[in-house]
Amino acid sequence: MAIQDDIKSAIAEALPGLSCVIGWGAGPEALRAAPLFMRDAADVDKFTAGFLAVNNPALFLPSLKGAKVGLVVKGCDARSVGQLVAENLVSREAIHLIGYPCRGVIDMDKATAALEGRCEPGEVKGLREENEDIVLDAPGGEIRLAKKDVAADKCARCRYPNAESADVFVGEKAAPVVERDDYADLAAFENMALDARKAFWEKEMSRCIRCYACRNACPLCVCRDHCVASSREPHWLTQADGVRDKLFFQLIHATHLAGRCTGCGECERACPVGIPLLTLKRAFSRQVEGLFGYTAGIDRSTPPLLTFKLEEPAIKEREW
Amino acid sequence: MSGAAFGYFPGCSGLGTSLEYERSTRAVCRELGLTLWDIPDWNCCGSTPAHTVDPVLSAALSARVFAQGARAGIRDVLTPCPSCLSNLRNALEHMEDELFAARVEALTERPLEAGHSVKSVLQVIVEDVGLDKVKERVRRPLTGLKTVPYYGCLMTRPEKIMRFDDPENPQSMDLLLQALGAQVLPFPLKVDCCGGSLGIPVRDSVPRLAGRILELAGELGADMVVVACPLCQMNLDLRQGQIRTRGLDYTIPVPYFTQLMAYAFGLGDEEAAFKLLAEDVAPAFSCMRRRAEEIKAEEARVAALAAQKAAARAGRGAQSRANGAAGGEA
Amino acid sequence: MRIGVFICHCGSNIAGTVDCAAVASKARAYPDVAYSTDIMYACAEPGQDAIIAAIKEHLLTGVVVASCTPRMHEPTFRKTVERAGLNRYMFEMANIREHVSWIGKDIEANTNKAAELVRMAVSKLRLNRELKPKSFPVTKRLLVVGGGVAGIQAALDAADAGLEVIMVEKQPTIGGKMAKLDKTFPTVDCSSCILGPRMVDVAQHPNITLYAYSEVDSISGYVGNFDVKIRKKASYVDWSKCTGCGLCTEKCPSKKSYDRFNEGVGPTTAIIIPFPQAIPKKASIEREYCRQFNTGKCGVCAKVCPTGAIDYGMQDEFIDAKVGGIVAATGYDLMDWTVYQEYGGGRYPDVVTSLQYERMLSASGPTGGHIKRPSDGEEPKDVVFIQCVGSRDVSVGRPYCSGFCCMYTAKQAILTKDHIPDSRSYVFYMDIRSPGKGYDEFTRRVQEEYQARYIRGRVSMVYPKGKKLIVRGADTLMGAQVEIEADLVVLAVGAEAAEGAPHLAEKLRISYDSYGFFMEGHPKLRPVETNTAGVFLAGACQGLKDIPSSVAQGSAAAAKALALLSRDMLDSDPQIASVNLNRCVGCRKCIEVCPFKAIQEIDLRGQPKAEVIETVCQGCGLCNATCPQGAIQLSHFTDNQLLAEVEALCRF
Amino acid sequence: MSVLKEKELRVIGFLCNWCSYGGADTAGVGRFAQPTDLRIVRVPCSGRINPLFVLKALLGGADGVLVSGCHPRDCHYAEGNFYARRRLEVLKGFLPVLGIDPRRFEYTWVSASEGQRWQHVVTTFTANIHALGPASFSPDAPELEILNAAAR
Repeated sequence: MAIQDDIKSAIAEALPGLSCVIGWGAGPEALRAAPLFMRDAADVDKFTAGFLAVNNPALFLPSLKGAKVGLVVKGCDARSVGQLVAENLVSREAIHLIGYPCRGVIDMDKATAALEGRCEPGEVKGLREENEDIVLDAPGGEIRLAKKDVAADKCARCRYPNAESADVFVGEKAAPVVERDDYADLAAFENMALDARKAFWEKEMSRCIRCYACRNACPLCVCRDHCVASSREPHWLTQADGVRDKLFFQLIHATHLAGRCTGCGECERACPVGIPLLTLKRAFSRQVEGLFGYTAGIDRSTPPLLTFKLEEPAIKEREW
Repeated sequence: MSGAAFGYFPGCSGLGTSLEYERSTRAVCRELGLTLWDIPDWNCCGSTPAHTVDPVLSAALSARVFAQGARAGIRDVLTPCPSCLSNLRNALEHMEDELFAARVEALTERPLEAGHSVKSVLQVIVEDVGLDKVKERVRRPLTGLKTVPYYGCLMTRPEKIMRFDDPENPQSMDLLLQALGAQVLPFPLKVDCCGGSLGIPVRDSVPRLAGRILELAGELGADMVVVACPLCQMNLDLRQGQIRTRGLDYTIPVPYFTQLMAYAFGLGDEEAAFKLLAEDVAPAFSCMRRRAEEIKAEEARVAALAAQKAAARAGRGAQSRANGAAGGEA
Repeated sequence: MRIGVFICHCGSNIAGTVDCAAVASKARAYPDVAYSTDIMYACAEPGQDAIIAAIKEHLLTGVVVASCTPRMHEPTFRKTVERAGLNRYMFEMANIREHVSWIGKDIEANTNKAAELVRMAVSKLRLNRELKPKSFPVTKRLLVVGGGVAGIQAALDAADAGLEVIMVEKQPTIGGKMAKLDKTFPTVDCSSCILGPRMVDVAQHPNITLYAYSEVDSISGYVGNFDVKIRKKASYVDWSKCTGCGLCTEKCPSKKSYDRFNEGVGPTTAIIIPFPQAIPKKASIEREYCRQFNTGKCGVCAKVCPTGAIDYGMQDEFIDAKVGGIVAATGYDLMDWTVYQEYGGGRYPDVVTSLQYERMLSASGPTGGHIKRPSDGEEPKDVVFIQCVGSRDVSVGRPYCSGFCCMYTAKQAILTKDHIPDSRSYVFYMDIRSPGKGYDEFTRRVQEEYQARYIRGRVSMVYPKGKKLIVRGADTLMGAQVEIEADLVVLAVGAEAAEGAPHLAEKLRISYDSYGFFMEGHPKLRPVETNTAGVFLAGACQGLKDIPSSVAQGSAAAAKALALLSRDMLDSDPQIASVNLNRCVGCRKCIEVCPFKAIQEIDLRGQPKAEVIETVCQGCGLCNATCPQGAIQLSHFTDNQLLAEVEALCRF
Repeated sequence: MSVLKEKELRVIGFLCNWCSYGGADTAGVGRFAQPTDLRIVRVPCSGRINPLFVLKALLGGADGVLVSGCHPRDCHYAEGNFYARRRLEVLKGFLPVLGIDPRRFEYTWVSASEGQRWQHVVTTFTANIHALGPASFSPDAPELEILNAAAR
């Protein structure tokens, strides 16, 4: 793949000035890539981009403060970086961004479902991309799948496929999939009656095992070891194994991300029991975009909940 | 708002004492493109005789008017009479109270749906049609006519029922008369009481109260007192003889604003219907014409003077230019 | 923890609709409650003594009093528990009077609600920590905003006591409304004779710095250390050179300016000295009337000024000042009475306001003290006074009584008779409100000695007829309509808070009511204090009042300011934010939102952390609500304390 | 601890100390009768209110939550209510996704002088909550355990 080689050259070129460059390399299975920390030319050889480049490398930034690092980023990854920069959580000068046009990434749940009855995902030996399809090297022969059928949901509403803020951009820019996010998924969810929505969350959250993988995968969860989930001062949550505390943790997470979440979907992807966590975060994002016209990770202004206007044209206060 | 249509409620006086208001209103509305549909089988609005003794009965009478309108597909009602307007409005207002509405509907035996409205002819002409449109229609401007507008007590009050113009110092008729070309004198008693229907039980009240209005109008030098209410008109016009016996020493005609509109629009005598007034308008109109001549003459004089001056300036300019040229040559 | 609970009866104020004994008995079951009782008056001496005794007897470590609002007696009870040896913050109040007994009569519901409020207070108290105040130095300087009689009194009293005072006055002269008055009631002594010397005192006092024709531009800081920015408006006359000779005002060719000081009674020049006794006696140019500014051609004043003081290029100037306390004394203005179309709405020249009439009566006024009709300059014989024009009138949105109009109208009726002995005065009134020393006697004298005809009723209409004004009103005592042919009509126009008062309130961070009057700390017990520490009120800005009351409040405000600023150090409120450095990740969000710049970033072993500047923090808790990991907590209102209150109320 | 059965619903108020708590006091001093449902948590400033307190209350069984602060521009701390306005407005629009009727949460501004307005706000809000009825949001309530068991 020519573009892959171009990215590799860009990494190799930048590497001398950087402590490392984070990208993607081979994972435990052929369908799963893993984050790759590249420090020398041998590491760079292991780099792969493309449909399997799922992980958001921005996740590692806050813990790598102090040394200049390089990141290979998709459009959505770059938004996370942008938001971290806007909040002064990382310094833009300490980051070297290598962008490339992203044409979607895989959703393993969908892939697993697509392979149902044909083979286990772990049995796939290799994958190659052919335009709008992926071709899998499976035990029973090649399996061809349309990318759009197995791509992550977020890719279908991608407004920013290219890392616009990249220091180096490799390849031709991809066209946005949509011009604006209409939050049709939320609207569909809200077709359910209020009581049904409640019941939905009660049922979904009952599966939660409080592993906090959602939190740990979130590039904007910067509290890390100081998360209120495990704090007594303040004591927002008990350790009781009840739906209420589990749901409340998700509300804390979503509230802390209000006006900040870039919708990268890592929380939902990381959830081992498949709770649709991004829905909660997108409900906040819809509010913030509607009220303040703010798109997290794109706008360079102060995040809207950390500032105010004397007159708020979009807020219609209720008359009493 | 041309081409608008209203249900028309003439009120009892429209068929009797204020025929001239009725006729001129219809004519003027037609000229301004307002369609009037008569409310079929209308009845008394419930004013004075009913509302002084039984508010429910009074509202029921009004409610029946709206219900009759509704049957003919009419929701927006227009009436020339401020007293009818007041009572119709009050009925709608009071019927927002469910208990009251139930009592009314027990009498009318039919429920009144929401969404009815009623406005005065004056309000519709000034606010909906607009004075620009009125000005366009003027064929015979009332230049030289000195008028005082008299609104009466009900046209703008109580403020929260009538919701029209300033309650104490209304301007709509002033502006309307100006649009017709008339001169409008500031009239402090424009919303004073004329005696209203009190003239029946307390005979003396009308000559005293109406007299005060006419007296001030005369002192200000008005040719006419222009009115918008049939009862006011009757008190000021029909009873002027009575008032004169108590010291008023002149006569003054009291037309409706619609009559002056009809005249200014160049409509016929039948439609302006000045003949139906008690006090003759002819002297006032001849005053107007004389003054109009004077105004015209004065304007001509001023124009001539201005032209003369301009010519002189031009002459001087030419001369000085000539001088300058001459100097240059020298 | 051993908690004592005291349920106050407040006489029958609480006990009338709350079963206090039942609440006390329920409270015994709450966690950590070691003692619970009901008590007749908790705030009275026996009540406080009983609390102290119980603390000692039952070894209590925390106290809950359920009584009135903490805005009233929290300081009282904090002192009580302190006297018993507890830290003053080991105390909570449950408001079972204003929020329970006074707003409903259902004893069952009230008792249940009171018990729940006590439970909330106990839940919170269990998490209270001992807090100790820090002290900080005080700037011993007072700012007085407004140079009317109340402000003058406050400034002089404070300055006489040795305090430095800065006075800021919006107009080019101090003196306020009182300087416009001819005489004062009920003594009918000359207003400028009693005010004038006090104005001079302000100008000459070594401790007072006067900024006239100036406004407060911004205020930051807090009690003891306010930073004030004063805008000195451009007067286009260099006051350091102006001697107040008045030559410029004589020669100024624009003679059609609105005369602000004289309420528009007669015109004035574009360059003015408001009145002969003005302090400071300096000229200023009203730009909108000045030919130099409007046409670029004139310059007469600059030519004639013997000291070369005129400066057409002058700009607004800003002065920064540090003060420890602030007295607001911004007074009142008359409402816009032209909404009264029935009185002509301003169309009839011979209908004037009471303040315009004062200027006509004044010997130094534009008519030289001769009462003249504005229309034709003739002397009126029949003068009608209409009271409550914009007072006690819901229809124009002014339901309150302006308070002083009855009295000044009586005074004006007396002065009318003095000026024109063959005149007749008529006063239309609603009620005569004259509660004051010698006041009612005064209103009686005007009727009996001066034959003013008092007519109890409202005026429905004023209209011109020939040279006369017809005043038509009701005489409700006679049950008849009256009509009076007047030569002049004087309206006792209702007063409202001075223009711009709400803006100043926002700068001072004090509350104001819907008419712009500033809110006092407590209507009975803290009438000149506000809920913002270090800000005091004097005069009509707090609510309409006459001269003696304004002067009394001026002195009272000065006394309060002196009590505050007599101390070298002030205790800071320890209910402020603090950072748990272990939990802080240095994200700077708290620094971003803090309205007081009270949080700074520090470096802790190479890690950025937040730190609260204790003397600057005001304790709003915005940072606490902003910090995602709860690393910054507002003492006494921590997350855990508020969560405890919420949980006390939750069903699950 | 609970509200009076059949009579009251669980209504929790968060009020800033300087304006709205004072307004509620003013209403009390004026003896303006109000429903008894509301329980008030006093906070220094509406800016102190973390939206999570509101969510905690709603998840904890509150049928309605009312927040009231100083009118915009009148904040005792200059800016707190400006932040509160944004955060609470964002929260209000978030509630429906959880299945919580957004009318169960309101925020408003009442000054210390507005006793009558406070009475109006409390009366209206409480009436609205009674019209909505008890909140059915009760995760971990016994019947839900059954529901969850069924779902499993």
